[in-house]
Amino acid sequence: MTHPVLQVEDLRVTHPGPVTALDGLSFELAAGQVLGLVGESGSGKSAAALALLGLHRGTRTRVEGGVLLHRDDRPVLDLNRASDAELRTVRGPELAMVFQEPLTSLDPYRRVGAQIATAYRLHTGASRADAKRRTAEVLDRVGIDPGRARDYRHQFSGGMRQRVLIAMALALRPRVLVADEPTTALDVTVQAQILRLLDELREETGMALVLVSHDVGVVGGLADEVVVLRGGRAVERGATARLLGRPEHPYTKALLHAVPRLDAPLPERAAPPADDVLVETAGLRVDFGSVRALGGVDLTVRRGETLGVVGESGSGKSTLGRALVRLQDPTSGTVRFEGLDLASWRGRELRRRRHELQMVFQDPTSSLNPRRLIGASVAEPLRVQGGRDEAELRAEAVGLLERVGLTAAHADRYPHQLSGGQRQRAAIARALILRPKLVVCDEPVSALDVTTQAQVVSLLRELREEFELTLVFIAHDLAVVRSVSDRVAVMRKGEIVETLAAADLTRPQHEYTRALLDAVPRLDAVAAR
Amino acid sequence: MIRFLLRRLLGAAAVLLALAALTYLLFYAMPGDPAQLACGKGCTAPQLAQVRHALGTDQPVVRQFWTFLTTLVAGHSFSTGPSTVWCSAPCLGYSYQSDEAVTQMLLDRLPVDVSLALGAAALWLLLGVGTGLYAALKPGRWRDRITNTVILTLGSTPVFVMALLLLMGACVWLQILPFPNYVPITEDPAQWAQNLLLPWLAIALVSAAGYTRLTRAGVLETLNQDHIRTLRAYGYPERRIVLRHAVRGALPTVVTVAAMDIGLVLAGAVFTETMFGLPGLGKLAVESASTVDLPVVCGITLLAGALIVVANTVADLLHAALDPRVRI
Amino acid sequence: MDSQTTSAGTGIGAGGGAAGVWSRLWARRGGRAAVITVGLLVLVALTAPWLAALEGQNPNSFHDTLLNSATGGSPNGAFGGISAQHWLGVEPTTGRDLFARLVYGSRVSLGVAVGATLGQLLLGLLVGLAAGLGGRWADALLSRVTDLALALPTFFFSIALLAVVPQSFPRPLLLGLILSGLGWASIARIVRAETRVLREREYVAAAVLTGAGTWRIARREILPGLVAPLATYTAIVLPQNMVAEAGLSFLGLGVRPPTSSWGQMLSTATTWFQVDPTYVLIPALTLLVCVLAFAGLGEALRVAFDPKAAAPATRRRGRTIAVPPPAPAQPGPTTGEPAARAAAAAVTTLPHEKGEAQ
Amino acid sequence: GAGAGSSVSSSGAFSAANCQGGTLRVLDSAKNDKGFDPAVLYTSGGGAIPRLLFRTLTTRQSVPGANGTKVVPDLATDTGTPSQNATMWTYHLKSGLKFSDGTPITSADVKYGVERSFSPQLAGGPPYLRDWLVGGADYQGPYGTGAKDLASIETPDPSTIVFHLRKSEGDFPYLAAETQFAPVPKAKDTGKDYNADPVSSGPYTIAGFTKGRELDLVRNTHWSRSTDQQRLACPDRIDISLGLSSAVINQRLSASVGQDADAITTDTSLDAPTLAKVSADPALKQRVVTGKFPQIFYLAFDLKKAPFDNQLVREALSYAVDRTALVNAEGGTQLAVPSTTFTPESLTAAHQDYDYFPAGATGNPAKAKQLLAQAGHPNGITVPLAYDTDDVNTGAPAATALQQAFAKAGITLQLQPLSDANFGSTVNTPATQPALTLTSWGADWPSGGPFLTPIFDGRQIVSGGGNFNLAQYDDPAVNAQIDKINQVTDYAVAQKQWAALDAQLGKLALTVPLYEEATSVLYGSHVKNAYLDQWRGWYDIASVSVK
Ligand SMILES: Nc1ncnc2c1ncn2[C@@H]1O[C@H](COP(=O)(O)OP(=O)(O)OP(=O)(O)O)[C@@H](O)[C@H]1O
Ligand SMILES: Nc1ncnc2c1ncn2[C@@H]1O[C@H](COP(=O)(O)OP(=O)(O)OP(=O)(O)O)[C@@H](O)[C@H]1O
Ligand SMILES: [Mg+2]
Ligand SMILES: [Mg+2]
Repeated sequence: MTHPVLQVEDLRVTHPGPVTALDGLSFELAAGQVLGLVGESGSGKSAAALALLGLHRGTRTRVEGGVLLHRDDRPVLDLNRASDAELRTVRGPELAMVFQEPLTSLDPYRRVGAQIATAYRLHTGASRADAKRRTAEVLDRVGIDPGRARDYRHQFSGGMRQRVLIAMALALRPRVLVADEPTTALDVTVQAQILRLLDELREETGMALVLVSHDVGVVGGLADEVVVLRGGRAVERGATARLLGRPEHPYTKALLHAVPRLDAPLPERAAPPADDVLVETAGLRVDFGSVRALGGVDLTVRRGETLGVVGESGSGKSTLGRALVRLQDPTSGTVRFEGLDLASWRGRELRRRRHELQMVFQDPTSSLNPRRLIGASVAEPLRVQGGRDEAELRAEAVGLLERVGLTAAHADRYPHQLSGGQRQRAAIARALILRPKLVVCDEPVSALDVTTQAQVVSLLRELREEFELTLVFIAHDLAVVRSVSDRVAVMRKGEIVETLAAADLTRPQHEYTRALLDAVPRLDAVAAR
Repeated sequence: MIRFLLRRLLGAAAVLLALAALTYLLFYAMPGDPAQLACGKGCTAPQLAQVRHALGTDQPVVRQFWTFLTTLVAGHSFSTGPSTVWCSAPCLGYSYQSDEAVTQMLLDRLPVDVSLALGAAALWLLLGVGTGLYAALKPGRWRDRITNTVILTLGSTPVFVMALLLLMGACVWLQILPFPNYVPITEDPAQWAQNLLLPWLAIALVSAAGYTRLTRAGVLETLNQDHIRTLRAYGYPERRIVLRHAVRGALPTVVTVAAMDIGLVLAGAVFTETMFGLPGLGKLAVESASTVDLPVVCGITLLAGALIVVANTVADLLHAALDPRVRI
Repeated sequence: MDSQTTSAGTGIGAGGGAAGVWSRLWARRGGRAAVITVGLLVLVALTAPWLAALEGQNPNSFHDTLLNSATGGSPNGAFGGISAQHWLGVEPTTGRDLFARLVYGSRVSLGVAVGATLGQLLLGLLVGLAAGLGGRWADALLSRVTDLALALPTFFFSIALLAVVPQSFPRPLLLGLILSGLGWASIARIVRAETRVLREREYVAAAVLTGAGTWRIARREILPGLVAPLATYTAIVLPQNMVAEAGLSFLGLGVRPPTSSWGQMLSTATTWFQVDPTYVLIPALTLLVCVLAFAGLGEALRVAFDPKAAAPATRRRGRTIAVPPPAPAQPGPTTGEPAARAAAAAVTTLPHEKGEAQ
Repeated sequence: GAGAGSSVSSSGAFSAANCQGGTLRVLDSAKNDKGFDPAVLYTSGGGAIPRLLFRTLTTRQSVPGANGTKVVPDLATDTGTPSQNATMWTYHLKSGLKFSDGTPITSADVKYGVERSFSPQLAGGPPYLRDWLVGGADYQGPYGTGAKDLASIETPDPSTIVFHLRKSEGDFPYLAAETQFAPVPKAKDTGKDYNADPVSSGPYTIAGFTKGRELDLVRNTHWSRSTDQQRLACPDRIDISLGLSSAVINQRLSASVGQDADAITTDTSLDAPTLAKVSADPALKQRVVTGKFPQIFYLAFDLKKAPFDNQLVREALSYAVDRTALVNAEGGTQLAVPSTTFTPESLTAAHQDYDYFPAGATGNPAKAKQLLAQAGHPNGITVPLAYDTDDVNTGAPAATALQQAFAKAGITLQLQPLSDANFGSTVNTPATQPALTLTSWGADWPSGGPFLTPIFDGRQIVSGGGNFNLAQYDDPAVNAQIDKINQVTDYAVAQKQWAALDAQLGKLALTVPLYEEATSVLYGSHVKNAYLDQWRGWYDIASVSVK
């Protein structure tokens, strides 16, 4: 083992409240080493990451413990006690950070090249020309055409923005790079590229890497050592292979268990009859101005089945889902529901039958009116139907809330007083209260932690039987889709490239599907490393 | 860009046409009779009829409006008594009160408002953005509160009270400035500035409050954004972050609003003009409204409307120029 | 479960927890001070006759004996004739009691300001909602109408309108109508922009799926989301409307005599500044306190309606929307000078979804 | 006149012989955006600024004190020679008179000047000419094809002009002082545009004029003191700032800093606040002059409308009036003087004191109540009161003062404010005239004739607008009496008879006289020979000096 570059001793972070976000984290990091920090949402990962660069300073958050920067095997600076000026000199050249939000972490008003160049000049005092040269160099290194240095952030895709941020760090050759969920917002294929890039850079420059993620798979692929955080405490820590292969702490075990796997055995389920078609689309096309979101989709959904839809971001999954429930009028083509063209529903008939088609949305925060009590939101569809008094409304709403695993007390809370998983349960309850025939779930679990995700997925499985639902389950996570679906449709650029039985997903016909599969990080492979 | 401008131009033309019609209708409904006013104290009925005919107000309103419009785009000939003169497009007719060509009257007064608007805008931006930044550097502290209160106090003072206080202070008590008397910049730039100083201050002091808020809010909001955290993570000094980067986030709104505000002052700052005796559009507007001087009233409405529309368009263009995310 | 005790829970959810807002408002020192001040002002307006009776005066009686007729009719005695009978002194040239005029004047000033603001809100809300939720054509048409209203030289129009309408028409009502009729456009713009953002929210889509009609969605889903920005905006335009009334009074277009309003008092007082400073200070300070109180209330409301203001904003994945140009706000129609516009525009920069064009 | 004693400026010795030089500044609130067309101007005695540009057949005598009400010759050699019954007036022009462009002034120019005032394009002047001159009622002025000249004005030779009137008018010399009698050279007439740059016959000519903003006058080199006894024309230049706010004018005059030391105003009297300030400052008091323009503020009844058809009701209102409150509302005793007579005291010769319905200083509500009861209104009455909102004098302060006083007598006044633009057209048209109006009447010249005739002559009632006989009072006996006095050409005799007529009409309570206005004006500290004349109650700029 080489000298440590960073030594963290009993780090504690307390937010005003007081909320103890991090309750004693210690580790040492040597050059070229990768430390993985995993844990569920709210476990204190970001609190720790920010503390490593002293970024809590100036806020009302209190940081205790030591973050010691080493040079030549000697601690030279305690970031927690350094002056503002000292802190500024190490931020960038010694310690750099890549944030979770590539969408917003770049300045919208300045050209990306200028942003890299300024950061570089700030610490090196290089000339404009030198800075420009260096900018081109690092952009090229992360795989972005240096000619695009004059573009603004909104002209880049999410993955490219993340690369720009990495390039910015790279320009200064930091000794430690802290990456706080660098791939959460990205597609699997892009995620794989970024992870590969980080690994290459580590090898090239010998920098140490702190990789923060909620996704055990992501961390596992790269880290030498993993720390599992829960409620601000490190519950388990160890070499990656050991920790993933033989977890000791029950929480780590639960966490690993909840991770959906592509090779998990599928539950036995009788396939619904192929001739009982509930919904059928023909040549479904949707254009948004010049953007073609859907380019002629032919799809059938059988009564009682669960159809999974996967694809990368922007492939048209949501648009398809919305068209199926008539939230989106097709530019051309038809959607037939029980043999009837949806477009023919008008006025009164539309209002009357609308509730047979329901949708559960991706973002539980946005799908519940933040200014209305959960109970009222769940009862709202009933209220629209009319004919029930307040007591009946409440009784039905509470009944359904209890069915999805909430309690009557939750009915009297606002959405922000619930956790993400609870909100999603409430949203499911609302979708089901009118006993729909078709429910489209648009990434219902993407925003949730693996453990919560597992709970919600199993809830959906149960409800499907009980309510005799036909489900269209949209997700970008292949493993999740596979675990609930009977059949899976793979989408790309507004078209369905193939539809196969869930069991056959691991044996795809189409190369795109194969590429998708390859990009998914595998826990088993890591554990075997 | 070109398409945007073209569309804007078309829209503006429609808006102005509607505006003119509205003004015409409004003043047609007004009980005052321009002929009676022109005719004077001892005017008899037959005389009144003659004056009405001479002014053209004996025609039905639609006809009058049509004449107004055709005159505007094609010009018109007017009788002065012994002879007739040709008023070429864009002709807004002749004032009932002063018999001057309205176009000329407006052109005479516009420089006053242009002077007023530009100087005042420079001052209020300086003051507003300055105090906004000052407050944003240490939000929630006493200096933030005090700045806020002072600026709000100034901002809630009616302009005419502010003007009076400035006049009393500078010209009566301290006697450091003579009473303002508008001098065109073409005659004497120094005098021009000296005489406009108080009016500028009056508008600027009252208007700065909005910009203080806007700047402060914009800067604070930007400071909460992720990209600022990136700057911190790269060791940018805090001052530099606020003064160079966070300001950038407040800038588009500030500039946009300023452009529209300038349009408003250009269209006539009634109180400032009245209090300081500045011969601008606002004063003319009030006076012509009280004497039912229809051609002048319509002329000013159109000009003011046009100025506001132009200002709004400029504001949009500026916003697009300052925020790379907006495309037009 | 006892449905009696709990039915309130599932009750009308659209209101958005007035109690919560109230407690958050009350919790902050600034908010409490603003609420108390505004409350007092309203109380004064409501109890004006009793307050005047308490002093023993009425707002319209002349008191010639308190004036010095040889010196322009200025009040006898120091500080504008302040005495045990006349708590704030008397008006020069008439001897009318200033305290009585001030408290009676609050009815007009607050009444006009509140009425005008409500009118503006109502009109702006209707037009903005219709444009924001309506189809392409409705939106285009209403947006053009809004543009027209924005291009009106409003001040000028209010002068003209005040001259057109017969004098028998109640003046405060007319002032309120005119101010609201000319000031709704910026609200409409804000509402439209905000509505466009809100209608993309998934809970609106969920409401559509229940079969709810447009009107119901506007009322139950969109409107609660508009409350916060509108409350803030209200706190800004309300004082502006008050100052506007003062401005119109300054030009002799305000309330009719013998009615008093703060604007009327201020405008007649300005010329007396050197001789009788108390006469000017009384309405000026009252107006100031009022404006500051409403501004404070606005700020407090903004925080109160946004319980998560301090917490980090929730992130959203995926498609984003184009940044709309900021809705231009307008000053109270009668300020003539910009003042309010910038302040109002601040509202439009309230935190809400700021995405960007891809 | 109360102000006569202090009506002369006291700032140092003044000598008419060497008062020439310097620049006089004038600060006016008027905008003069109608410019200076002698046909359109409606001035009393030639006005302030117009008198510097236009000479007329006669003019007012420029002296302080009561003699200021005298009419004297200007262009003419005398004030006019009447025919036996004053229906024909003959004038002879002085010799050596020239326009500012050097051309001689002839009687044809005077005739043309009068004629063009008949043209509808140049409406706005006083109505007397149209009424008095033979054929005036139908004459349309000299413009347009087929226009004729007015036959009732004869110019037998270039220096003689004869006016033929359709009835006796002993006051004709006073009318001849109006700007309509200023000469206009036909060749230079530009009709409506003439107002911006008229050809001067007076001591100054326009050097620069921006309507609404400023007017600069310089000497007219073709004018000479030798033909003009009434104008001293001391300053070399006169710079007039227009359209200033009256508060600012008073501030500047009282500060008198820099160029403002050479400043006067021709239209802004002290307001109450400034007066209060002046009272406390002896140095300022030195620079105040006072005077009066004969003008009466009064309540006008429409006798055709109930309840004012009943004299008892009119008397009740006369008793209920609180003149002290009114005077205070106008700014105190220095700015207003109570009056119980229609012809005010300042109209000295035509004034006769009377007080038929003594209200005392603050009104007699008991008596008023009693009269109302007698008239069948034991519970009081409710009547509307129209007033002009834009008129600082007859505006809201006076109306509210009346409202308060009348309330004590059980008379409820419903205030009916009218903007300036509407006031004239509403009140002076019988069809729209309110039953009760707060208004004023000022003399076009200092004589009982123009004071009483338009108000009480039954033949002056016009139905289509421009009616000033608001009472709509038409008594043939009174009409005959008016005709008789008009034939008298001896000023003193005529005035006595007018005064008697006023006293006789006063008994009928056709109006409630309220107060007359006093003028107090400030002038800059360098200004000399500033006095207010008795004709108009204002400075004569032509005699002011800054040297
Ligand atoms: N500004 C703050 N004020 C109060 N509490 C906070 C604040 N920021 C975070 N917290 C709380 O601190 C705890 C740790 O938060 P942190 O952001 O570090 O979690 P995380 O592990 O990064 O979660 P995620 O995966 O959602 O990003 C959480 O309970 C969170 O609610
Ligand atoms: N309202 C809209 N206006 C314009 N373009 C749109 C709109 N909605 C979707 N698009 C575009 O249509 C395409 C498909 O979008 P859609 O939301 O259906 O993708 P998705 O597969 O659901 O992606 P994600 O995984 O990011 O949710 C994208 O390019 C998107 O930018
Ligand atoms: Mg985090
Ligand atoms: Mg989607």
